[in-house]
Amino acid sequence: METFFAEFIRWLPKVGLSHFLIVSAILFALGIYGISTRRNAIMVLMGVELVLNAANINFVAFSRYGGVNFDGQVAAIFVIILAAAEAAVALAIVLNIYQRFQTVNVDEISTMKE
Amino acid sequence: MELFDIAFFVFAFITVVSAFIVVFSKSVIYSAFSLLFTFFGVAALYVLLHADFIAVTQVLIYVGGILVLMLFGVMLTNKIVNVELKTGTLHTIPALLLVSVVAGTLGGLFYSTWKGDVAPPPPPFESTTKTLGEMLMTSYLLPFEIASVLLLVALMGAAMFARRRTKT
Amino acid sequence: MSQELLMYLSVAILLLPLIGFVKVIFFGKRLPRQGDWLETLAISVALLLSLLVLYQKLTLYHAETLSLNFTWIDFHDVPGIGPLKIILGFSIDNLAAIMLVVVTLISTLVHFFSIGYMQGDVRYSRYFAFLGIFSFSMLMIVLANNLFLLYVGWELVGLSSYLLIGHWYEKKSASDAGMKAFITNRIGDVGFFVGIMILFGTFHTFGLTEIFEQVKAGNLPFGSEWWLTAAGVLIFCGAIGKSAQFPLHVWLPDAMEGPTPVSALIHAATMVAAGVYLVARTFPLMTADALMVITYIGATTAFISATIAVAQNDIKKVLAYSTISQLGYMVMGLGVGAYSAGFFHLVTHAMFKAGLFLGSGSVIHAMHHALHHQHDHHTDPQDIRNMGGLKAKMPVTFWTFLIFTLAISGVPLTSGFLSKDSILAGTLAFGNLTGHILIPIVGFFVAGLTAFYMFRIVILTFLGEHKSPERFSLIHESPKVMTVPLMILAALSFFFFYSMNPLDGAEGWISQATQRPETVVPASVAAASTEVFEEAHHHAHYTAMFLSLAVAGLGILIAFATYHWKKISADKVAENFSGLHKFLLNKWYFDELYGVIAIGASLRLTEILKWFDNTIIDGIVNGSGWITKVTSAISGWFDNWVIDGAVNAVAYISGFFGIALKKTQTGKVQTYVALAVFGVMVFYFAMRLL
Amino acid sequence: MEFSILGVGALTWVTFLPVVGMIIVLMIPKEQRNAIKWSSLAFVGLQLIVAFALVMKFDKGLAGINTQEGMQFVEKATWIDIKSVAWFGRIHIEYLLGVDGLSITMVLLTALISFVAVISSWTIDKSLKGYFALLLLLDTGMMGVFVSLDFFLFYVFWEVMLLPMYFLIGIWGGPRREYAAIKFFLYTLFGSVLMLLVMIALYFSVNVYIDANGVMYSVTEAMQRGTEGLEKIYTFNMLQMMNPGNFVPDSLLAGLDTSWRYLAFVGLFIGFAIKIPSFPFHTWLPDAHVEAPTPISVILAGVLLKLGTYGIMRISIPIFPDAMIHYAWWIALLGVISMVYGALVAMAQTDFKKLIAYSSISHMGVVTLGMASMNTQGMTGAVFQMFNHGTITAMLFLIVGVIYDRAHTRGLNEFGGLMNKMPKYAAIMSIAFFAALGLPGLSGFISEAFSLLGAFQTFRTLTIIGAITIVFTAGYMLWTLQRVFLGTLPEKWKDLTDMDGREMVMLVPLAVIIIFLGIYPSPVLDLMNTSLNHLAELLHTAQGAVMMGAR
Repeated sequence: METFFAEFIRWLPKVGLSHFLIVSAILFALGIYGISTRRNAIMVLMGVELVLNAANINFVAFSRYGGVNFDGQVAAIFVIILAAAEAAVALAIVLNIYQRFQTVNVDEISTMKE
Repeated sequence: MELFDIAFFVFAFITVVSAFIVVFSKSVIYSAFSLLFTFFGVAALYVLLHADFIAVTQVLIYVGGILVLMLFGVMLTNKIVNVELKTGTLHTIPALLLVSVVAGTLGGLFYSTWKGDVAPPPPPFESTTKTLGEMLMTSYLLPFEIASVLLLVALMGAAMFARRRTKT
Repeated sequence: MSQELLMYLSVAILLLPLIGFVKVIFFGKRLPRQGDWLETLAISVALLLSLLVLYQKLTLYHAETLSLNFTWIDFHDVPGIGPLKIILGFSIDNLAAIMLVVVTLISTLVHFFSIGYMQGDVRYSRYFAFLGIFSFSMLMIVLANNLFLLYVGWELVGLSSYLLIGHWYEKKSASDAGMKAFITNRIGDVGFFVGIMILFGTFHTFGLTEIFEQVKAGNLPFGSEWWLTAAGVLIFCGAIGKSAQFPLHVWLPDAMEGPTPVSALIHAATMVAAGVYLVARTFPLMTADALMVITYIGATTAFISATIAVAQNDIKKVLAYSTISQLGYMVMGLGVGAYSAGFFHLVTHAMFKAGLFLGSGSVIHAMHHALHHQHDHHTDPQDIRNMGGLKAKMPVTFWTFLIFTLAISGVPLTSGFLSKDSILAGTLAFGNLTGHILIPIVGFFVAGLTAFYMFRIVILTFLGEHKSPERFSLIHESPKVMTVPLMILAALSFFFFYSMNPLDGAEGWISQATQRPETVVPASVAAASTEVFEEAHHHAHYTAMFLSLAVAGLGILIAFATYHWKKISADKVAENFSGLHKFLLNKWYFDELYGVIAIGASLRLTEILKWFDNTIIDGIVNGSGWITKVTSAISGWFDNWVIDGAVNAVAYISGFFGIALKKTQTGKVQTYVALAVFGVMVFYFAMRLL
Repeated sequence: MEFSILGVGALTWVTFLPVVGMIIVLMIPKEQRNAIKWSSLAFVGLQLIVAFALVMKFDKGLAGINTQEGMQFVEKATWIDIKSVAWFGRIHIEYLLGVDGLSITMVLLTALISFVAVISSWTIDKSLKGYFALLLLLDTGMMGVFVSLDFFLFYVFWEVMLLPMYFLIGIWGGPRREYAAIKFFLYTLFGSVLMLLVMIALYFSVNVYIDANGVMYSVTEAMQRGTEGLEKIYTFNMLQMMNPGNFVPDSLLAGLDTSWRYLAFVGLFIGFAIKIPSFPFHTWLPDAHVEAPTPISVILAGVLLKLGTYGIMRISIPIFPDAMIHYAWWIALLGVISMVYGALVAMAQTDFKKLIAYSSISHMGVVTLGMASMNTQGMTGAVFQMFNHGTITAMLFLIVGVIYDRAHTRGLNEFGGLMNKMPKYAAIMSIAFFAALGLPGLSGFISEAFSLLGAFQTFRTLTIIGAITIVFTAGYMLWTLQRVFLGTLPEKWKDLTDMDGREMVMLVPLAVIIIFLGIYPSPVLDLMNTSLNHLAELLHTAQGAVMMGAR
């Protein structure tokens, strides 16, 4: 335990790949929590964006530290593109749902069950 | 502690804190605006990773596009007059449990695989835009084209969905 | 007159009746008098042209053969053969020229006779049309210079014969007789056709002249003399059918179901003689063996039919058998080598036999009218036992009939004497040369029988008392249109039309014009050469003459003794030899025999084959279908219970789990997300542990 | 020789005009019965006119059979071209049409019989539209088989024909129609399967070269020209299959007189023999005929049966001349058995249609025998017999149809004495019957005579046995005539009427053709002569090659 903390203190200020990954992990976990707990569909979407951003950070970070290629960055671009498309369609769906059910609370919209 | 490290911690802090606010705020509007900060923070992290093009794209698309879209969504789905922008949360306990499992797993993963940080390669002091552009036009041409078609489809699909139905 | 013109004239002769036929069959009903005059006119013109052609031919081109050929089908360059053309054509030699006149003459007379005889018939116009098609096809046989056209004409006369025999087709017996005639002829025709196939297969031509040349050059069919003999015999098969030779003679008596003028034309004078004509045409091809077959067939026919004729009571049946017998004579004559004698007999026989039939037609016509008047539909107008004493009522018919009878019996001064005597001399010569003495014996015996049965009908029909006075009073002589042809034919039955010497026909112009052609077959298989035969023939002439006079006289004497003077009781003789009498009365049981072996057997065979087809072959087909069905049923059961069972079990199990897992489907997004994440975790740990 | 109308080749016109007609018929509302009938008639009429034009323009001097230069009105286009499919290689299938002396007569016959069949379909009542559509489709299938020179195309048309026939019998037929239709279908399908197998075996045995423009070169041609720029492919082209030089060495069907070639020949022969139909494969025919409606019987007997013998002469003989020589005697034997057997079984029938069906078997036996003779006269007889049998039997079935329409029975023993009641009918029927029994002066005689004359040069004994058939044929034909026309009229047929105008229109032209060709057959014989000489030559050469091989 002692060595762990000592190492941790030594490691912390030297920013490297792990730091980015940890930020990404935190964002991911928060995103998951947001998706799971929010009633409002738009808030759920925000959670999704967080998760996507977490993934993107990973891509870019690995691209920087993993080797000298840009494949990770390209993947990140595609993720962004996907996110944009997803946001557009998802919001359209939300609007549609709102028109039909007069609510955007996901727990009230469970017609998919059976 | 160099400037790079300080910058990282600052932006990492901004990102994580605003993300917390996004998730835990009761108000949709608050959440949305915190998300703005998260996005900016992530963009700054990209800059630190020498991914200038991605960073700009992040700002343009997430902040300029997606977030605005979400705000529109918020406004369209809530009666502005009778502003009640608070949203409830659901079964927080199982969610917390789940998230802690996820977090624990990731942490465990770090711990078990960590062998000390490798030194970053010397940063290339040129814009990545040109390289990315070339890659998109050569080896990633097919996914690029598919992505463009996808965007088109999404555009039309979204327009189609969002259209207010005349009486059905 | 040039050769070409003569040929064109002959073709015109050929086509005239055909044109008549076409006109009458299509427009006959609308023409005045139903078009009988049109057809009669056509054939009369043909007769005049024929006489002209004959005269020109004999005077200008006595020894030549005129021909007119045309390419009918061109096969171009045939592999293995070279250029091949099917050339058909007509030609006129003395034989054909004489035959032309005979056919057109008899045909014309029969046309005139028919105008009277067929008066008021329901199918009057059709009748004349068919006479036209018959004349056309008969003339085609006469004119053809190749086997193909011969065969065509051959079948077409068969067709017209069929149509005319079945003229009164409402009667079952008539239509049966037509069919019998056609089919029996066809049997002979198969042989004829196979003969043609043999010759064509080797020489690739139908032309008779070309075939003769090839054979003469030493090319034999399939390189063997055996095939040459076979070809000859097979071609003769055609003659067997058409000329009603044994064993295919059975159709001719039945053919008497047709109208009597038709019997006179087709079944006495012309068509049936076509077989003889065919043998004469192909004579050079015949080997000694083939001629031997021909001789024996002819002799057998002559003998069998003469014996049958003795016992018959129907006037036309007697004449029919007499025809067969005389045809056997001609065939026998040709077979023994007395070529011109055989053909000469054909001509003279055509005249007097046509006369006999027309005479009998006249009698039947009268009888029929009398019976009709009496409303008697049971008495047979053709049965000689119902007649008698008609001489008084029908003098013209009687006298002409008597002349014809004398001619057929071979009494001097008649044409029949000349020709018959010549044939008999031939048989004697043949017997001397080859040692087959049965042939002349049969010849003379039949001559005697002929005289006997012919006088039997003359006596029973015209002499004595009529059986029913009432009917007798109703009988009248036939009209002029019927008696004039009889008189013409009677005149033609005297010797002076044929030969200036009443005792020797060989000096007559017909015999001189139709000299026996030289054989073309190799010497090793040829019959006695012409010189040798003529020598023997000449030698036998006087013997034959006296012998034939003796047997004819004997025959006539017995006939008078039996039927006129009643010295011998016919009934008693019949009783004493009742077995033989029955045998002859039933025509040697040929019909019954054929009924059993040919018709019965083939009908039985067809039934068996039908059963075979429906049961065995179809059974195999249906059986394999059934097996397939059973197999499919089994595999269907397997499918339902085993394979489907397995599938259903899978489905059931999935369903079970599905129901169990359904609970997790809350319809809430969060649950799904949580599960997804949870799943990722599970995967991760699974990967770690493995 | 080129012959195109409005830029489209005449053979394509003659083949696909009925399909155009079918589409138009399908667009007409089904209440407009007359419009359907008349437009069908118009299209088969046009087809007949085109067929006549083809015959007029036909060059009698060209042989065809196994050379594309000898084929006339050739139309060629790439139909299917799939580049390199794994081990299968490049698949290149051509739309290759062309006629020679062998097929031109059949093209004319098909057009003629289809025309007559449409006229005789006037009395069809039940779902008219579907009927005519199927009839026209059938027409295209038949025509396509006669004009295609690519085995694959041939096979496609062969199968296209099968389906409409099945429905035409199965829907518009008599009481046992389902049984008859399924029997027909299974029989022919069985044959098709064998054909398909042989076709595939041939495909993988024959190589040709092809350049970038799709021009095909045989192996020899390619060797002379040099193979640069050429691709070696397998082919379905029949004409290339007939060139022994194109066979891949050591492939299944290469060589001469090998047992695989014999086997392939037998397979093809059975496939075609079912269509003829030859003796042991014939039992579908009587059932199909009895149940089929009159026009379908007419097409079945008039055209479909010819496909079998045509296939043998078009495909089997030129591709496998050695096997043909080897099996000629057996084929002739089957022909003779069919002749005798068909005639004898026909004699035992009491059903009018069944009788004629069996007579068809007998007459097609003549074709088989003539074909097996392997010489010009015999094969000329055979092809001419195909044409004549088409016209004569079509007439016979129409005749049965005429009486059936009036009396609603086909029992021969129920009639009698109709001659007086129906004179026109009697005249026409007599012509048809006498033509069928081979009376000289009518076309059937000439073809039968030449078939037998030719066959006799090759098989003496068999031909003599076969010749006996003409007696049996005369027997049952005359017996039938007697049972229908002669004798006295039964009471129940007192009010039968004679033929009407429509019936005369369909029967009289056929009768005229029969009489004309009976007297002067050259117009038709000349069409086929050069081709058949060439085919005989081919067999002749093959015989030489076989004998050389044996030595």
